Amino acid sequence: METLFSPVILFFVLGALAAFARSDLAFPEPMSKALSLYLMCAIGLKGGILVAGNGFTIDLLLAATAGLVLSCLIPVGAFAVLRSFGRLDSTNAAAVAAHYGSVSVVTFIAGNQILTDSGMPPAGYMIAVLALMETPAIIVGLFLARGGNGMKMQSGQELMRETLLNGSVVLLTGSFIIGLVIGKEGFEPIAPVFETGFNGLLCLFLLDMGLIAARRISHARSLTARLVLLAIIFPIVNGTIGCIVGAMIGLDVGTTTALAILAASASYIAVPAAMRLALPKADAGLYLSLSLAVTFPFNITIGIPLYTQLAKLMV
Amino acid sequence: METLFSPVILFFVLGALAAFARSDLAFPEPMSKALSLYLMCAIGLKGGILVAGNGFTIDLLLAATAGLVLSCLIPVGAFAVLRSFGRLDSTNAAAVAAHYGSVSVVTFIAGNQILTDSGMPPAGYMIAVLALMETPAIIVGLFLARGGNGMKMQSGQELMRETLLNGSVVLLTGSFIIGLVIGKEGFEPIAPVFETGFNGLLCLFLLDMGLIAARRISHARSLTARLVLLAIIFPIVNGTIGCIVGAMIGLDVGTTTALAILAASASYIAVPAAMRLALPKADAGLYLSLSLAVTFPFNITIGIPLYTQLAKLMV
Amino acid sequence: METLFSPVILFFVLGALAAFARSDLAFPEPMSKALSLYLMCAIGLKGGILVAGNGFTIDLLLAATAGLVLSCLIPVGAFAVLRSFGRLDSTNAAAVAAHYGSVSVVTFIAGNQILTDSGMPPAGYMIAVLALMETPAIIVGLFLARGGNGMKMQSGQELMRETLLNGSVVLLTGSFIIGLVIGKEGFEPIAPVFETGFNGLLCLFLLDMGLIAARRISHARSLTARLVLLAIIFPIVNGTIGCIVGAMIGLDVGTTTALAILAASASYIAVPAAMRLALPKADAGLYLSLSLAVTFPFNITIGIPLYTQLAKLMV
Amino acid sequence: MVTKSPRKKIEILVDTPLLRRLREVAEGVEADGYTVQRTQGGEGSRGRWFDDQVTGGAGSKVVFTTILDDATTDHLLQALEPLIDEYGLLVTVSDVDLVRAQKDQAG
Amino acid sequence: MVTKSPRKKIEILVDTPLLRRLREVAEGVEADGYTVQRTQGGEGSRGRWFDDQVTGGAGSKVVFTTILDDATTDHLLQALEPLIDEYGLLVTVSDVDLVRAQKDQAG
Amino acid sequence: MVTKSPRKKIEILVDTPLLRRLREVAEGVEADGYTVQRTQGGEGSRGRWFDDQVTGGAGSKVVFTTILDDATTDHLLQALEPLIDEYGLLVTVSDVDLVRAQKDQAG
Ligand SMILES: Nc1ncnc2c1ncn2[C@@H]1O[C@H](COP(=O)(O)O)[C@@H](O)[C@H]1O
Ligand SMILES: Nc1ncnc2c1ncn2[C@@H]1O[C@H](COP(=O)(O)O)[C@@H](O)[C@H]1O
Ligand SMILES: Nc1ncnc2c1ncn2[C@@H]1O[C@H](COP(=O)(O)O)[C@@H](O)[C@H]1O
Ligand code: NA
Ligand code: NA
Ligand code: NA
Repeated sequence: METLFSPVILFFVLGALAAFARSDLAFPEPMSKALSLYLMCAIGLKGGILVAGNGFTIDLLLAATAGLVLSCLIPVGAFAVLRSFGRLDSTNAAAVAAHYGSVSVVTFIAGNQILTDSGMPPAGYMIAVLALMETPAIIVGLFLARGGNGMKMQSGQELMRETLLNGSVVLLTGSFIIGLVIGKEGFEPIAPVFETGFNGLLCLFLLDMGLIAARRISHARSLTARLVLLAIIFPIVNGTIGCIVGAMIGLDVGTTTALAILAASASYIAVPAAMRLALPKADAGLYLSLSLAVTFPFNITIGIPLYTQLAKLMV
Repeated sequence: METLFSPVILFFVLGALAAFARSDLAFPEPMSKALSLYLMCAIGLKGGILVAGNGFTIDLLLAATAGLVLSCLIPVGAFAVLRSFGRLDSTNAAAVAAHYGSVSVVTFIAGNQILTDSGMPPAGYMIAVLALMETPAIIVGLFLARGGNGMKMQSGQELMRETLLNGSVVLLTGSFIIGLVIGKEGFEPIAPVFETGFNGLLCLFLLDMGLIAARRISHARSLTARLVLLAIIFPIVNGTIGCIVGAMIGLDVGTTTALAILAASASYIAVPAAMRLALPKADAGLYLSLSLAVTFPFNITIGIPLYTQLAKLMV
Repeated sequence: METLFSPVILFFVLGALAAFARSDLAFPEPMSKALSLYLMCAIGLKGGILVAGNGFTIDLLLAATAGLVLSCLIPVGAFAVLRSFGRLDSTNAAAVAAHYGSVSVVTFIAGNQILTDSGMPPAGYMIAVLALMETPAIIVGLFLARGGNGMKMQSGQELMRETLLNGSVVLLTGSFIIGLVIGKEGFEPIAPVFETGFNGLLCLFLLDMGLIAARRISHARSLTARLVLLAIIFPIVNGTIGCIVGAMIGLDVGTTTALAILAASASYIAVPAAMRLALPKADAGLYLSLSLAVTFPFNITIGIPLYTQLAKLMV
Repeated sequence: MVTKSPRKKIEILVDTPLLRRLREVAEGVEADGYTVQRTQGGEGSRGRWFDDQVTGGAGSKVVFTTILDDATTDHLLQALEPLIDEYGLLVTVSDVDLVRAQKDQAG
Repeated sequence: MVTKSPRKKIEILVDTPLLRRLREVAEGVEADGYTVQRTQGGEGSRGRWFDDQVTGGAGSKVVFTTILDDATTDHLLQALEPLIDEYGLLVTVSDVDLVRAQKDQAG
Repeated sequence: MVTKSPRKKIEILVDTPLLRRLREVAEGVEADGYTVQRTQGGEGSRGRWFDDQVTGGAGSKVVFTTILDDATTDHLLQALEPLIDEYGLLVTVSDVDLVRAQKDQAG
């Protein structure tokens, strides 16, 4: 409960309230982009440094495998529900499903911060798991869109290339590797920017995300009550599955919660860009609204504390 | 005198000189906006935390009342002088008057910094007073523009809403409340960004404001010598009134100076936006030039030290 | 060798790799600009403060003279080689030559950082030398372009004015003077932004420069193998000359290396803007590609360690 | 093959704080859509300006573009009339062809 | 004196992630050049949007402008046809005069 | 009702460092005003560019738009002639209607 009063969450709520009240408060877009690049850099570095310190462990391998499997299976389940209960056509159902198989970097970062502040820091390798889980769901989503038929080899490869080279994937992975190379000592001179400043800049970014998310839901057209419901049920179910899996493979409470957050969160950076390219006929307003304007705020405010409680019960 | 050599002032002067010399030095506009959002957030948080620490005191109440009364009366006096000596029509006189009744957040921040560096930190609640003084003058200005006749109820309400929801008002008030909620302890993890970095980022912002202010005065059309004179007399008179009132209600030197700065300063963020909406026929070039390009530099370089001396004499 | 694994260099390489792989990773342009303004401010302040501490010394005078002479002579040599071996017409040869006579602020900053990290900090006055070396080569370049005939007095003066008022020159010089005025003590409150944050923000900026440089070389049209070769030979030769001169006038290893870096580096901020104005017929794609996309990466990765070794041998 | 339909392109330079009002006018005449672009600066009878993004938007203008058929164009201009002078709008109209895919035409 | 040559100006509003594809189409018909400008937001049949630059470019559009002679215009529009609906492009064509310096003409 | 007056719209793509010169030319022919917009990038005979805002503006272009009557248009183009090739300007002219409020007409 008290995590709801962490500055990060309060700034998010301030942004959302401002947008709902139709305030003209707005961040310059380049600042939003700059903050999101900074956060990915910082979290990538942090992960790399932690893994450099602890080495590649069995836990890492187990968590990575769990993450990969989840990100491939979640879209399949989501697709079925979106088609039947959600009443979407197969293109839109596949596009939305891919978002839920992938992950939200910002949700992970916020959760990571909150867990660390509560004395349950997730293992550093979860940042590698985060990076691994960003893209596979995109491929699964495309298979679903094509009714199980593969794509033409060539355009498949091109899409694969563009997805793996998505700015956020490259930045996260690249910073992770730099973190691995420089280690704790090499990190020291740049720590004031990438570590000391992290929390405060995260507040500013979440203020902005509150504005963006609330503004998006105010102008969403194609949302139905059923779809909004699904955008809340999906994270609960996937988060619970994440908890169960984390507990089963023997992760600690913080790390289990982190896995749950990854499973529960939906991408709104890498996957929308990929879907706009690969399934241009799918409704971008729809998948962005669901992942960014419903699931993201839900996870930030209710989901993260919920998965933490669940993880405490299970581990 | 020595405050003139504080980095904050020197950077402002550098910006102004560069613009007067027609250098092509320019900050990207999103950076200016980002810095101004950051400063409002930081000052709001700071105020909230200080008030959270000291509670709501009688002093706070007195200062708030004084600020509110000043911000309602200043426009009335300014309006009369602008009409007669300044030779403005009633729309323009009212628009300009509203600016002088409201406050300049940046002037306040610079003054606050300089006072703190000189060992006379103003009370934290002055940030609440700052927030309170931002909007009432707008309403007074509109009444003046309409020759004392009220506005149509509906458009009055709409304007009220838009004014209270102006981005800067929302951000300042919102951060103040967040500061109240999180208190000193909750502030710690975000202090490196919002406190440690404050002074340096303020320098960059004032460099930019020097550029913007000087560029504006270089291209101002409708300024007359009489108006420029008024834009220097207003802050002196209002600042003196602020000192007297502050001394009367028993504030300390730093806090009295802060009240004087609020009285003396003229808005160039919230009020121009409101006037553009409410009195679109008023000359935006005129009110922005007076408040931003004359009064603001005057206050930053001469006004703040002057009010400090006055406050020392009176308190 | 180990400097290659400094975070600054690794981020540069990450940016370059991302651009070569045609990732869509891109920094918002206002962020690039903001970072470059910040770096110039910070380095200027630092220089001023160091000189304020040590006073104007003979060493400073010698280094300044050496720098000025080098920046006037280098373009003459470069011009001759670009005409003959490089097969450029005289306008383009002069424009390119001016870039090599001037200096790259970012290369200097990166070198300065690396030298400081290796325990060989260059003298603070080298920042004044940097500022002095920015513009003279522009004038020399214009004389060369006009076949030794002077320009018409009037347009010459105007160009001089615009060059000396170039944003980067003004900012660097202005911050240097502010640093001189405020000294070490006055710097303290703003040090968290301009000193503590420097290294980390430099990483972000070099990530961006890696992207910009690699993208530019991917789309360069007019580059020939001969010109690319020259863009690598110039820094080696000029860097070596810089080392010899530095050793001759009795500078220490770090300072000698810094002089070599200044001699070896080519401008891509102040000079391109001046050339676009003064020699609009010269090919901007050509001079920017050579200085930014060939010489800059060469210096960052190979040049700086090379000149360091040379300086160690000679001093 | 593509088909082309003649349309009017209305471009309006407006102060950022007044954009909301303009949008309401466009919605009032049921315009199909609009697109907004930033500007960097300019000069006119009321002096020179730069989009500084600090001074409350009062020093910032955007270009509002909407592509309409002739009837809606007339409605929009009529609805705009009282605002043109009050808000200091710069309004231009020009001819464009809107391009559609053939199948779309059939659909 | 300057000379003027009649040209077509083709303006295309396109989602940022699809810009690369559009560029390839333009290169395919050997367009002389193009210029890209950002937008801030807009509204259409698929709702309102703001260029937030965060959501992977899926919430961001740019204007792609190319000035072509009549023949190349036809080639470009033909090549664009399958993309117009698929990508939700807004495409307009208008008449402009391209201005050249006289000496250039002679050269 | 509104009134429409035929005007020329001159659009000039110019390198940022040369904008000041262009402004002087426009002032020289007493143009009523102009508006400047940023660009993001483009491609032409001299290669592809992105507005990086770092490389001294040499890698950055803006669009300078001015709406003029026929006579001033001719003066402007004549004054521009020597710059078109030297500065590598892209200049186009098109027809627009400038919209005014009726009362303004009367005033
Ligand atoms: N003839 C024109 N061509 C292009 N833009 C103009 C023109 N006249 C005015 N503007 C723009 O409209 C703004 C307001 O014009 P004004 O009301 O005349 O000051 C100017 O600052 C310019 O940005
Ligand atoms: N009539 C129009 N005029 C100007 N822009 C439009 C128009 N219709 C659509 N747009 C732009 O194209 C985008 C996509 O349109 P739509 O596919 O109708 O949602 C909109 O969000 C607007 O930015
Ligand atoms: N046909 C065209 N249509 C639109 N923009 C163009 C065209 N040709 C050139 N440009 C723009 O003008 C710039 C300079 O052109 P160029 O001198 O041909 O390299 C290009 O980079 C484009 O941004
Ligand atoms: Na997920
Ligand atoms: Na005031
Ligand atoms: Na050099």
